[in-house]
Amino acid sequence: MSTLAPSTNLRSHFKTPTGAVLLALAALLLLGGTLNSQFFSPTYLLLQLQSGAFLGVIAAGATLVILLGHIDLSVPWTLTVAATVGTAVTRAGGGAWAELGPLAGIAAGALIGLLNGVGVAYLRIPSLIWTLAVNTILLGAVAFYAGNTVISSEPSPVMAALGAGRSFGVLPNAVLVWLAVSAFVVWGLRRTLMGRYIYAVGTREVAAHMSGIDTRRVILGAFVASGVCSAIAGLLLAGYAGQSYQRMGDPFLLPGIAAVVVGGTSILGGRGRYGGTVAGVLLITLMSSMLSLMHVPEAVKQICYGLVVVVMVGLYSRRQGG
Amino acid sequence: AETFLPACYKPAAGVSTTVSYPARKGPYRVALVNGHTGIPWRMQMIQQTRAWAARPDVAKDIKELKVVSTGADVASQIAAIDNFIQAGYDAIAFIAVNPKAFDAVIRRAKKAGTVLVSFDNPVDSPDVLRITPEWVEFEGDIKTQAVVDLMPVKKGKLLEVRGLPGNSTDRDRHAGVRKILDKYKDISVVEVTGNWDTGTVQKVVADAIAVNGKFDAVVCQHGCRGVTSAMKAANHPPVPVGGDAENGFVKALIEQKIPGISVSTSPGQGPVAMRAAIALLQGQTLPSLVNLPTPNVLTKDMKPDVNYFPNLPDSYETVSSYASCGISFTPDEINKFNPDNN
Amino acid sequence: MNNDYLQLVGVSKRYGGIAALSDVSFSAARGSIHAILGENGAGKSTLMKTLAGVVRPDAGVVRLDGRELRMTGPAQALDEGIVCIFQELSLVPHLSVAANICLANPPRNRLGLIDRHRQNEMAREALARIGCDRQIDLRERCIDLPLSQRQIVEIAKAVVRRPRVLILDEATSALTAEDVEKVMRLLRTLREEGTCVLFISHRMHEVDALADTCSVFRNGEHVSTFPAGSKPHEEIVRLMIGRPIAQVYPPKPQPPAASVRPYLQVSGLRSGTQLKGVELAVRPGEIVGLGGLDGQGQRELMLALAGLLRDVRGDIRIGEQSTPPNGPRGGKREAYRMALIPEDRKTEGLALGQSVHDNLGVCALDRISRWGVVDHAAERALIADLVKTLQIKAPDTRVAVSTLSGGNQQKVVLAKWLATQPRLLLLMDPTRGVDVGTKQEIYRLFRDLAAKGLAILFYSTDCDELIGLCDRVLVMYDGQVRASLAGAMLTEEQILMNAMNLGRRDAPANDSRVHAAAWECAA
Amino acid sequence: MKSASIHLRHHARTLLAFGLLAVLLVAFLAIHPRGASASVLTAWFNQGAALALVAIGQTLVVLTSGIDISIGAIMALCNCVASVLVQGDPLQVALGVAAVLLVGTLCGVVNGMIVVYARIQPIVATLATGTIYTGVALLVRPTPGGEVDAGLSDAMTGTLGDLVPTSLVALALVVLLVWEPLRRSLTGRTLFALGSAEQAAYMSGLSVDRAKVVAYATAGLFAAMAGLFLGFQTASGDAAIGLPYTLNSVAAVVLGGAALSGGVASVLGTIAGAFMLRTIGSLMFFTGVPPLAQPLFEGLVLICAVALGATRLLRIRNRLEIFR
Ligand SMILES: Nc1ncnc2c1ncn2[C@@H]1O[C@H](COP(=O)(O)OP(=O)(O)OP(=O)(O)O)[C@@H](O)[C@H]1O
Ligand SMILES: Nc1ncnc2c1ncn2[C@@H]1O[C@H](COP(=O)(O)OP(=O)(O)OP(=O)(O)O)[C@@H](O)[C@H]1O
Ligand SMILES: O[C@@H]1[C@@H](O)[C@H](O)OC[C@H]1O
Ligand SMILES: [Mg+2]
Ligand SMILES: [Mg+2]
Repeated sequence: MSTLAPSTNLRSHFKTPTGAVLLALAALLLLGGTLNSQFFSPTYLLLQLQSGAFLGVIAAGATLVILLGHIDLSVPWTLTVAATVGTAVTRAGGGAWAELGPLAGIAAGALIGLLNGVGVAYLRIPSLIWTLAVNTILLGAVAFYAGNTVISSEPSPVMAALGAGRSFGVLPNAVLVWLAVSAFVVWGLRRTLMGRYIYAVGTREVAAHMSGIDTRRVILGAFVASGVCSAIAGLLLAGYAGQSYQRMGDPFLLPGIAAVVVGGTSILGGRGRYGGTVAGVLLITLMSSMLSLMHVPEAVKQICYGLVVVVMVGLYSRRQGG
Repeated sequence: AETFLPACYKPAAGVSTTVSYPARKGPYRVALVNGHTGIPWRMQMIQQTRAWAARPDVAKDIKELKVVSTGADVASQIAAIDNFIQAGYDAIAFIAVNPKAFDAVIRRAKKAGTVLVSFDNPVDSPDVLRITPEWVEFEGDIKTQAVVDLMPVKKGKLLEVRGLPGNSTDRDRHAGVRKILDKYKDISVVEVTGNWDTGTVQKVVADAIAVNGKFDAVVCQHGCRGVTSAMKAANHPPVPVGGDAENGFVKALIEQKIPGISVSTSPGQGPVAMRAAIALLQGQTLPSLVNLPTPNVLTKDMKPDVNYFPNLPDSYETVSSYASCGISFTPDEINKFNPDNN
Repeated sequence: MNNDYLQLVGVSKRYGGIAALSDVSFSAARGSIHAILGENGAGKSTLMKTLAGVVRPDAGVVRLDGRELRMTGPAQALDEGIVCIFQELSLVPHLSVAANICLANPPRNRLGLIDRHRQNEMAREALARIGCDRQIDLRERCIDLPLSQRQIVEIAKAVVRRPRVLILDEATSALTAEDVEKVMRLLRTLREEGTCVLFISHRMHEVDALADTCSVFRNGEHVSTFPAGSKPHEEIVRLMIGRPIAQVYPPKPQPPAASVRPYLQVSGLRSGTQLKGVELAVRPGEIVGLGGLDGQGQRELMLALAGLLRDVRGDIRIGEQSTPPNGPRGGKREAYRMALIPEDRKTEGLALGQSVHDNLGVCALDRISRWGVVDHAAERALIADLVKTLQIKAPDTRVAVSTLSGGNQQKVVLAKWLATQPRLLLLMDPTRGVDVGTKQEIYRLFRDLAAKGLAILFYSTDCDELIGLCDRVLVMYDGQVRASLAGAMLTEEQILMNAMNLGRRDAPANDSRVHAAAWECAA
Repeated sequence: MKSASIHLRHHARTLLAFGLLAVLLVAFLAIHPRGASASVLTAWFNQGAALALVAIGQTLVVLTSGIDISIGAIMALCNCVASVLVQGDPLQVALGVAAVLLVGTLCGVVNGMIVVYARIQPIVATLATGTIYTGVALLVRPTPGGEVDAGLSDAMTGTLGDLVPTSLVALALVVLLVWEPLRRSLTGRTLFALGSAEQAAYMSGLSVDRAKVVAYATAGLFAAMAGLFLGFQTASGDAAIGLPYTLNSVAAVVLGGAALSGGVASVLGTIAGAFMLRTIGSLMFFTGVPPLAQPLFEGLVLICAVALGATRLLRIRNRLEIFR
């Protein structure tokens, strides 16, 4: 009996979404590794963590918003705006004041989050449509601004160090930032009022309101957090790429959402764990990298991608449905 | 027949057909219909077209210049062109979001007597003037060949960074690369897809380096600043790199001492196309398919404030002129509409 | 008469560790009204859902008229003529009344498309059978109807299917007194026509007035079946909860002195067309009832006090504050310390998808937090304490609150607010759907709270509990408090007279209305 | 009197959508140098027709409180299939059209099955199938091209009797022949019912699962028609056109007055919404908005149109109603 216990324990562990994603991740690595042993190389895996970090920070914000049953489609251009503002202010500040750049970038992200939150929480416009409209405005604003002004796209030293640098010569700093954001989110969801309220509001907003929760502020807060996360990702990305550029956020929108739902968070809100999101980010990053390195045609890549999401999420929902 | 400014508007290889319209009296009402928005190249193209149209010697022929960006939706672009036809504009220059989609609207323009000029990403129709780089030559004979020439020995691994899948330009450019490399049996090719996006390019190049080790050369379509950044991050030795003409990439070639080549499509295509439109309205004849000269420069020939601009943003397109077309700009002129130009 | 018209044999259903039904055998006759009794969580709804094809039993068979039924969903049950009016309303909010009544089997034309005209006729006929065709507009959307009218539509929707077996699972709980009377008449007619009616209610007086036969369930088991009226109430209650209940209502202590400053004082309160100058006061230690016919402004009054209505004029003083709080959150503040227990526990009272633990903690979480960080140890202690004091029956506080029985869900709603240690409780029909045993516990609780100095305003649709529990009852009519009854004046008759705004000596204007309301109070 | 007011109340959102559209269209025609003419209106109509069709499909799904993120991809796939099959002799063309419609419907059926039987949330399920359909579209047509029968194309994008845009007539016919019967059938009622209260619809004996599959399938059919129409307009196929259509279809549905929470939607409102979106874009053709400010202007108009939805809050008396 006692010898059985660990294995059943293990099995039950893999029944959680996080466990299932980790399992899929391991399978993917094994498969890739047998095809090309370089996929096991620490250099390669660290690189995956590095590029996973950008997606990871975005998905952290997306998790909060999705836990509320909302969605943030303004991620791509929030990210771009933050990076653009960050690099522009870096130049304007110059020298010792260069680091005002990233601060301004984060402030821009928070402000956009505020705009999103006001529309969704206070004007009660469905988030899907409001954040989409905000995204369009941001695109227009950046295009207008960048097309009319000669601005620097150079990251500040801190942005460059965090986005592209490595600690102890190996660990990408972006991963450290991702870790810090993750720790903050986990702690926030578990230990703070805000985190607990997010689950309550995501489950049923009226009930939360009737329990004396200022649900609008909770929603606002989550969108601001999401805006800040997008901004951090944008600043890191600008640091990594050595420049800010338009459309830099476009590749992150759908993978960001996919990572969260593949990680087991319900798109309806109220249910999900941050650990799943992290696993989802790793899975999606690794998968798309391997597929493109194996030179699978884009068409097949897309099909694989879709199938993985259907299969993973299908697995959880069948289990929940009983 | 005698064609207009043949030094600039050279017929594409094997093209002998021409386009001309009955001359009409100026000044003209002309329109520029752009597709994608949110891309610096396109922004700069619009700015340059407007700057050029504002020059006194040009402005006398232009009564009105309207510019519209329709985004990625082909139906909107067709409607925009239809609207300008309806409104009686004399000529419309446009960058097609899709080369195959405009047959019907071209017929309607013909019926209405509107002059259409298709440029940069041209349509596949012989009925309108098309002005475009020759992509096979551009990516192959010029870029890839230069990269191969820069390789000390013509063997090893070459990384090809491709563009947006499903795009016909990507297909043509890839064909150009193949055309050259098929001649070098000792060079093996690793392909990755960078979507013409700097961040994506950097990511896939970094991954490719991690998995394949060292490359002996790189050919990149667009977003090539990502190549140099990835090489720097991986401490990759400076091997020949062929890429675009964005300021950031060119600067990186210099800074990282990478032997390479910058090959450009130049947003100057906007004024070049507009100039052709006006020539057609004035009754001039042009070859039906024009291949523009392809500006390019090797790292060893690059000069500050000519080929790269230390004080301009990375996204600035370093090549804005077509000297043989009589179209040249300084950065200041392009941005002269702007109050807060620094 | 066929006594085994509807027959269940050996039906069992488990939910995880809980046996909602264990080996239940049970039968009911044609042309009879059969009451199903039992405390919360006894398995009544599960049984009915099994009959309706919504729940698939783990074991056992259902027979109708001797034939075994195989049901894979509600559609089959409906085809067999088994029609159920569920505890949770099953109307479609955004469809018209007519469309709702003929929802799944509308009349159709030759092309197979819905025939609007005939549908309207059918719907009108069905409402006419209940006697409500004139008060409900067929084209109105159900979402725009008041709760009581929605319940009528629900009943019409069942009638239109000409049921062989009609099940009402607490379907009368939200009806106005006069409509209850109409529904009872309808049920009697259906009985005459041979329908087998199964009827679940926690109101004994309804059972007394209607049922031919009673069956009692306890802990998922069928305990006993007997002819209605053959056993005294005390005996039935003992069967239901397994112990005798000596006294449902706790004794009333001396009311607080008139000199005690009221914690809640309202004067000249107006809002929209529903409140037309309300005057009232509630002192610490006092339980004040709020009664009257349905829809006289009681709900609006409660919402206005909680700050949930927008255009409120008049004076509201709570504690030292001269304005109402800004919604439930404001009400939690030290200056108010008030709690509103909402009427609809499934949507407003609870986050059904969350655990018992999370629901219990949600209101008081800010009290056990510092700088926005929750003290987990304090939270666990608080919740353990709440579960113990209110005797909430849950296998574990980590289970979803949706799996608790109705009564226990109601306790969770109460508990989560009591955790905020309020000084004023606004209760909106807190015992609806709660069984006698639990009711008794809850009444005790209210009394104890009052003894500790809470001011309680208690809105109820149940006249009986107003009289039994409250120190004083305010009767509302047309947006005003028309009477404050206490002591010897607190009788059914007085409540009724005032509820209908009849002077004490005036002859009743409308006999049937008095009759209907009188019946509601006759427990 | 009362009946009229009930009708007005029930159709208020649709009427509002048409009101807004009228304002935008009048503004557009007013600044258009040619003013209102058959050919200006035809161009205007053709520009919006494909989006209107996709958005009608989206409406059906939104009605069930779902959403179809794959709808643009289905449209792109069908567009690509059309560029391969809709050519040749009349019979081949007819068969090609049928095949395109079938492909779209099948994609929709797959979506419906996944939503119903795998019980995956619609937004997630269709996000995934959307990438799959895009992949298939890329296999069918790796780069834009192909051809679509020219005669049919010209007929469908032209004018009937120099007066009415053919696309207007076609759109009207499609709505009349597909949507109206569906709406008045029991399945149609089930769509409304399940979007409004799924549990109640199920308990009342309606075939909820079947209706859902029908909704997604019909959405696929409409997406196919949109892809086909785009084929008529462009005489070619392109695998990359999907995403903007998906997002705009949702915007059109919302501008048309539907609730994303389901149960309330109007196909006519959606059509108004789709043309509104297109007209917002067109408004800039002849205005003085500087070219680089155009996307910003477009975004601002869109966000204002969307924010109009907030006026509902002003009428609310009971604060709890804001959560509805
Ligand atoms: N979906 C479910 N999941 C888990 N447990 C359930 C579920 N539905 C009912 N139960 C459990 O089954 C038991 C019987 O519940 P049921 O709803 O039949 O009681 P009831 O007699 O109708 O009570 P009430 O008078 O409160 O309506 C309860 O213990 C309840 O907690
Ligand atoms: N005469 C009616 N009787 C009952 N319900 C109606 C009636 N007319 C409309 N409804 C309901 O009102 C809602 C809106 O219907 P709507 O007016 O869109 O239908 P319609 O087909 O446009 O009506 P009409 O035939 O009057 O044009 C639906 O729920 C429908 O069931
Ligand atoms: O020609 C291309 C242009 O169309 C695109 O917008 O930017 C890069 C150029 O190579
Ligand atoms: Mg029950
Ligand atoms: Mg109508």
